[in-house]
Amino acid sequence: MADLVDPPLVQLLTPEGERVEHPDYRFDGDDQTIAALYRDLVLTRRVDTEATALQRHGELGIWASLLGQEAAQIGSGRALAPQDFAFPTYREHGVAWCRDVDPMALLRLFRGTDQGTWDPDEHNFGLYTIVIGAQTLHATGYAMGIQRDGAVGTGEAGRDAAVVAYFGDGATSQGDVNEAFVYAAVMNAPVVFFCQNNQWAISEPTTRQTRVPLYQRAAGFGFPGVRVDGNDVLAVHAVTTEALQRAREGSGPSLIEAFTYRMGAHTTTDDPTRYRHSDEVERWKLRDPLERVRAYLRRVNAVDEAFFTDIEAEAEELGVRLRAEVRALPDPDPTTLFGNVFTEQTPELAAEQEEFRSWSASLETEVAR
Amino acid sequence: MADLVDPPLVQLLTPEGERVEHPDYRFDGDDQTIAALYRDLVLTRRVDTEATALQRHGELGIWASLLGQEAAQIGSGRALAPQDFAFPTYREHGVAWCRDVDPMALLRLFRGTDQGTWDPDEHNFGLYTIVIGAQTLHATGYAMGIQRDGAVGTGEAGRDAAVVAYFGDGATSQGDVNEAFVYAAVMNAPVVFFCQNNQWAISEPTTRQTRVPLYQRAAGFGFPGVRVDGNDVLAVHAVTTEALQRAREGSGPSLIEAFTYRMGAHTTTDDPTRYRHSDEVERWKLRDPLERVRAYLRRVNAVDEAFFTDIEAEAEELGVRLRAEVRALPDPDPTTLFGNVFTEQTPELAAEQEEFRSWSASLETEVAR
Amino acid sequence: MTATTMSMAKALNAGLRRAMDDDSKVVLMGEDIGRLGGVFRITDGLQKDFGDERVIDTPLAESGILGTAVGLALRGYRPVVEIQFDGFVYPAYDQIVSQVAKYRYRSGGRVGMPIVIRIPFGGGIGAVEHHSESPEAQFAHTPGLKVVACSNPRDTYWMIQQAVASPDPVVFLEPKRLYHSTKAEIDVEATPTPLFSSQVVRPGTSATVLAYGPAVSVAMGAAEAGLADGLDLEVIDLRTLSPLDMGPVHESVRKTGRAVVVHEAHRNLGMGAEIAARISEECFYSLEAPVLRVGGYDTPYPPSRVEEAWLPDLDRVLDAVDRSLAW
Amino acid sequence: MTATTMSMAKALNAGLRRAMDDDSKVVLMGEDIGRLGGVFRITDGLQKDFGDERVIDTPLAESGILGTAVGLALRGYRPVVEIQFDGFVYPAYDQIVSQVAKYRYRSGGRVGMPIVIRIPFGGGIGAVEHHSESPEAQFAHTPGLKVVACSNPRDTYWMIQQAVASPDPVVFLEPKRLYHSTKAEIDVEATPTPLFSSQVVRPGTSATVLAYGPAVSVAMGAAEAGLADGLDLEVIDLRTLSPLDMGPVHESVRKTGRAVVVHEAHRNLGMGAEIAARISEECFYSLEAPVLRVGGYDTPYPPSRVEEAWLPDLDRVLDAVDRSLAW
Ligand SMILES: Cc1ncc(C[n+]2csc(CCOP(=O)(O)OP(=O)(O)O)c2C)c(N)n1
Ligand SMILES: Cc1ncc(C[n+]2csc(CCOP(=O)(O)OP(=O)(O)O)c2C)c(N)n1
Ligand SMILES: [Mg+2]
Ligand SMILES: [Mg+2]
Repeated sequence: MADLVDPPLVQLLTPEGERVEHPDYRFDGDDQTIAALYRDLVLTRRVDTEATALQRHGELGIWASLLGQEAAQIGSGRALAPQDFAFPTYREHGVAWCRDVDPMALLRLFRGTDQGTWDPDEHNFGLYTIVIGAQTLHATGYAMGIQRDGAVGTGEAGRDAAVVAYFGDGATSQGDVNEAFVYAAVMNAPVVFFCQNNQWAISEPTTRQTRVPLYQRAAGFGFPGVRVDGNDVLAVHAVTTEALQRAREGSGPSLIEAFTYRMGAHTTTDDPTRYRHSDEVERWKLRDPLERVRAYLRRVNAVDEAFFTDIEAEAEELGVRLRAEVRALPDPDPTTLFGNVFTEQTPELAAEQEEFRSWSASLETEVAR
Repeated sequence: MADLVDPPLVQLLTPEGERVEHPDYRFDGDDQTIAALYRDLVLTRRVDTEATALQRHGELGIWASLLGQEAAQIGSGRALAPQDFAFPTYREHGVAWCRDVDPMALLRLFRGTDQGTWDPDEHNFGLYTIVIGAQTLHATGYAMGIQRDGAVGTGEAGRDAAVVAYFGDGATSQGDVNEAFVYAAVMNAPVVFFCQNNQWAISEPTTRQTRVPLYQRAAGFGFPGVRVDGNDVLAVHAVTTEALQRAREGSGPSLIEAFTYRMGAHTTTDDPTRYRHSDEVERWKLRDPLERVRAYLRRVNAVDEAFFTDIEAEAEELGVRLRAEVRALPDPDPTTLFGNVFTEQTPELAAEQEEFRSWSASLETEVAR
Repeated sequence: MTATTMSMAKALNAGLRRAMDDDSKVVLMGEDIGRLGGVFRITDGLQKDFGDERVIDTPLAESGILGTAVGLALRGYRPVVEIQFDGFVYPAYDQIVSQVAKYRYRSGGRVGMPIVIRIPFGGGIGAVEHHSESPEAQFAHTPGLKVVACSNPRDTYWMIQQAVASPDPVVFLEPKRLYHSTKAEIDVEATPTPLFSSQVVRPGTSATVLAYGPAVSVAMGAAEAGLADGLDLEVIDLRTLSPLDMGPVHESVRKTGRAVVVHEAHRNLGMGAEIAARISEECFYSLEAPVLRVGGYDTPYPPSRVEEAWLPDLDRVLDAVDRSLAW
Repeated sequence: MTATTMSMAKALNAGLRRAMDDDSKVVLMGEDIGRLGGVFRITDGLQKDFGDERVIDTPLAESGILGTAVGLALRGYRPVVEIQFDGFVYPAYDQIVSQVAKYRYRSGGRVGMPIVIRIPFGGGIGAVEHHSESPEAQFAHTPGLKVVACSNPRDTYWMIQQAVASPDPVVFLEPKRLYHSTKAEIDVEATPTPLFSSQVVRPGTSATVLAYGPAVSVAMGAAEAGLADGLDLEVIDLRTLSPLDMGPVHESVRKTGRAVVVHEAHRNLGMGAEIAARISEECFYSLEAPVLRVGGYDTPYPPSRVEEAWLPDLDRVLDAVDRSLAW
């Protein structure tokens, strides 16, 4: 299966932190932008490690770690214009970060106090979606809405918009994802399909989903596909920027395969030692998405040492805040169970709520006795 | 959308009835084989026109005509070895013919007396499938069964088997069809995906399903795709023979796009004048799948005139038989409604059947009174 | 009064047209609904008048239709989706029950799904497999979906507009065999009955017959025929299946003491089960007989040449009424 | 007697192993069931012992799993399919209800579908969305499918083998929260109870409590707790949901005069509706009170930090029993 690994991969920053040229793509920011991306990477990783720790302490029900995928998420997330819209899976904590969603919103969801309560319209960031692939169709439909709003190909700055749909390597097998490709192609919808190929779908390696590289799927549906080093935040940023621009201009969909690696378990309930070798993980550690940016910033003296210690302090502070806030989260009031099923509560639900309320009250009386 | 029509198309017999060479494919039969194919084409068309007429006379509930697609179906159907298995849609009357399914079995289904009662195992021909695309997964699973039976790549004559899955251009948009591509590729299953692109999915032209030629879809899943002149029975036969052989040998799936045309309405309930121009139909008439074979047989003097008149007589006889047998078909006995839901009737169903029986009896008594 | 005579198909067409005129965010989506006007011609002429951005011939993929409808709704549109036939809603089932139905709840009420899912349902048209299903119970069992069924042109004209105006997702069931069968005068300036309400369509005293969709005409036919036997049946058109509007039902059963529910869906776990359970609970002491159910049998939908034996008809309804009266 | 002590998870594993030993045509299919042994480890070690041709890690596509299972069945195999969590069965819904369920009927009995669809179902494990659904009513409403639910390790060991041996498709519901909670001694040489039968698991006289799957322990807990209030509840484990085995149920209700049905699925159109309707019809004159239903509320499954309030518990069961007794 050499060709699953071997085809050329867009890279602009080597694992050693050296910048390299690519004929088609270039990163359009300066060193300060790179420093800002570095901060995003570090803080996102901190959210993640903090969440994993909180889960171990029983404060979260479960957590899906993005460890190793920070560059894929920050690189693409920071390529989004404010008017663009992103549809995540359940692992896009880095993209949520770029869309200014408070990490507490994610932690509440994984703690089990709610099912996602940020306002998608406020952040242009959809709700987390657990049913694999479903959100790729939502993204395509949203992009069709953008077309109907006349917000494609006008050339007016800040008006033309695009959508990015995140999904994993495993998701590419789902009917929904392929239907999204069909719809997007036929409608010429302004949507970027962003596949994080982290090599695993729980315990199944990518070879259980495809026998050719995933980016090649796009051509058969009639739009371009590209494979990018998903651990290279500059390359991901460059490739995503280009694809979004294409979409906003009215040139239609495209597929990005961000070749990356899930460094941790699938979720905190998973035990990857059952199905993969630790040397694979060790090999990927050498391609850590944060290390290479740090190495670059140091090498070119873009920042001083205080920059790094400041970020560490900021991360520490963030960790402390999240820990404290998560621990303080109250469980939801059970009577809220009966709201929000419909815009207005139906008489049936009102009756169930009343039944629940009077029954709970009777229990309390009984206990009090 | 020039590229939907223009890419090279495997052709071995021109609409004028001249044989042409192709670098990759050749028809491996002699003129007697071609004459036999001609007979299939004529008789299949006769089944079809007879059925359309029967529907007009109220003898069938509905009929899905294959008019114009005879070469695609006979060419592929005759490429099947006895041990191969075919999974049809609702329009593969020509393939049914090749698998020795009595046309009466099809007519009973479209009359509404049953839902398909040939024995799939006896004919190696699955039941008609109306839910678009569903059968492509059945075909892939069946091919996985062939693999597990060790009937792939042994080289033993008559042992290695393959499956062909029929579907239309519209079906390519369904999740199921794309999932079948995924499974077949990953499993390297011995299945040939045979898409009859008849240019229309009811009223929607192929451009509503794709913006690139359909045969190209295959490459993105990791297997070969080819577009063949679907109105050229020799080319279809050659291309299908090759794909089946590939599959039997263990080289995995492939996709054939038979570029053809639905000359008639989608079904007898459809009115194509609402959505397509008659000049399109006229243009395709020039590429009639039967005419070119007749022209060839005449040109090379492969057969005498009696050959043609004999076939006409045979067709006439077939028509007469079908007409008579359809008209004589009794409606099913309503009590059979309650059988075959499970292997053994459940007490619940037995009770429903009894309820039905006694109630019907009471009605009759009442009427008799 | 501005009255027009319309079939149910025409009423749907006119209702959709009016909804599209009223709100530019309303878009129609489905297979063959544009140029062809749908296989039942419900959307006839709408693409011509509103353009193909608002009347979308979709690719042949139902999960895609519903999934993109969710996205359009998130962008502020109000998609009205046509499923070509009942049996083809299942590829979209996941998007309907896991996405459309749950979005408002999971988003803490922030995000609504004003989507209408139109499904021509039921049998009796002599079709092949998968064209005669009655999937309503499955949707009614799913919290977050509203489910309604129309039974006559006048109701239909209003119900479709009310469904499109609803901020919640509505599964809108259309009895396909009645599309072109009867016409009614419709006053397009009238004040319609609320969408989520049941209605007594024939008052009576002997027993209560509950029906919806295509079964309403069967029930009415039974009531007519019953007159000869001295029966005076009360018929209720349920109209809304989720939420159920049990007020008029309980009132009627308290009066008649007997109830028969009629629908084409399989009896086992059909709407009749829920209705029987609720009536038994609410009217326990009023019932002179158990609630009886007349439904499609618990077999797959049969071949069309025998479907009339499978489908509930007026004789089976009257038989159930007789059994109830003899209890 | 050759007894072994097993959890429900282990009983499933052992039962599947025995079924695979008995019949080389049995193949297992699903996501992560091979190398990993499934996310619940039900198939632990089976790929190692039977090879990856018989224990297939499928691509991540449920319609694909069921659709290829249909094809394997047509080729003479007996696929046992694992759906990773209840909420992920819906992408396969079309293949299940339109293909698996109908094949025998439409083929005039010629072609069977000996497929088992294993679904870990129900809540109470602190999971995120889509991991705690109870979809049984939708399958039970579909003719052509058999539906069973196990509730304890001993039954489970036999039921899974009986399901695999069944010539008809079986939706096999496993209460995931009980997988590892209790152990039982299993005599692997015993003669098992027939698959499609209900069983009185606790005889009593005050009222009949009907349950299946995870609700059986809730019902048993209620019966224990009820003793203190002088209640002697009869508990029936339904085991089979389609077909229903109403014989023992009717017998019990004729004796007690009262029935309460308990399940996690939404109450509206849940199994309780059908059971209530049937009991009311068959035991009309024996009932001292209407059949009452304790179910999941008619909202989407809630966030896990509040799920215990949503799920039926012994207090809600006893409350329903009290209401029944006070009727
Ligand atoms: C429809 C559906 N089937 C199964 C699952 C269970 N499941 C959750 S994550 C996952 C693997 C996803 O793999 P991939 O798409 O590669 O994303 P990753 O988790 O690696 O980010 C599976 C099978 C699900 N959530 N939805
Ligand atoms: C899942 C599903 N959706 C919709 C339909 C209704 N329908 C029947 S045939 C058809 C068009 C099929 O087009 P294509 O696949 O090109 O095959 P053709 O009829 O042209 O042979 C449609 C939409 C169906 N049978 N199944
Ligand atoms: Mg992955
Ligand atoms: Mg076609």
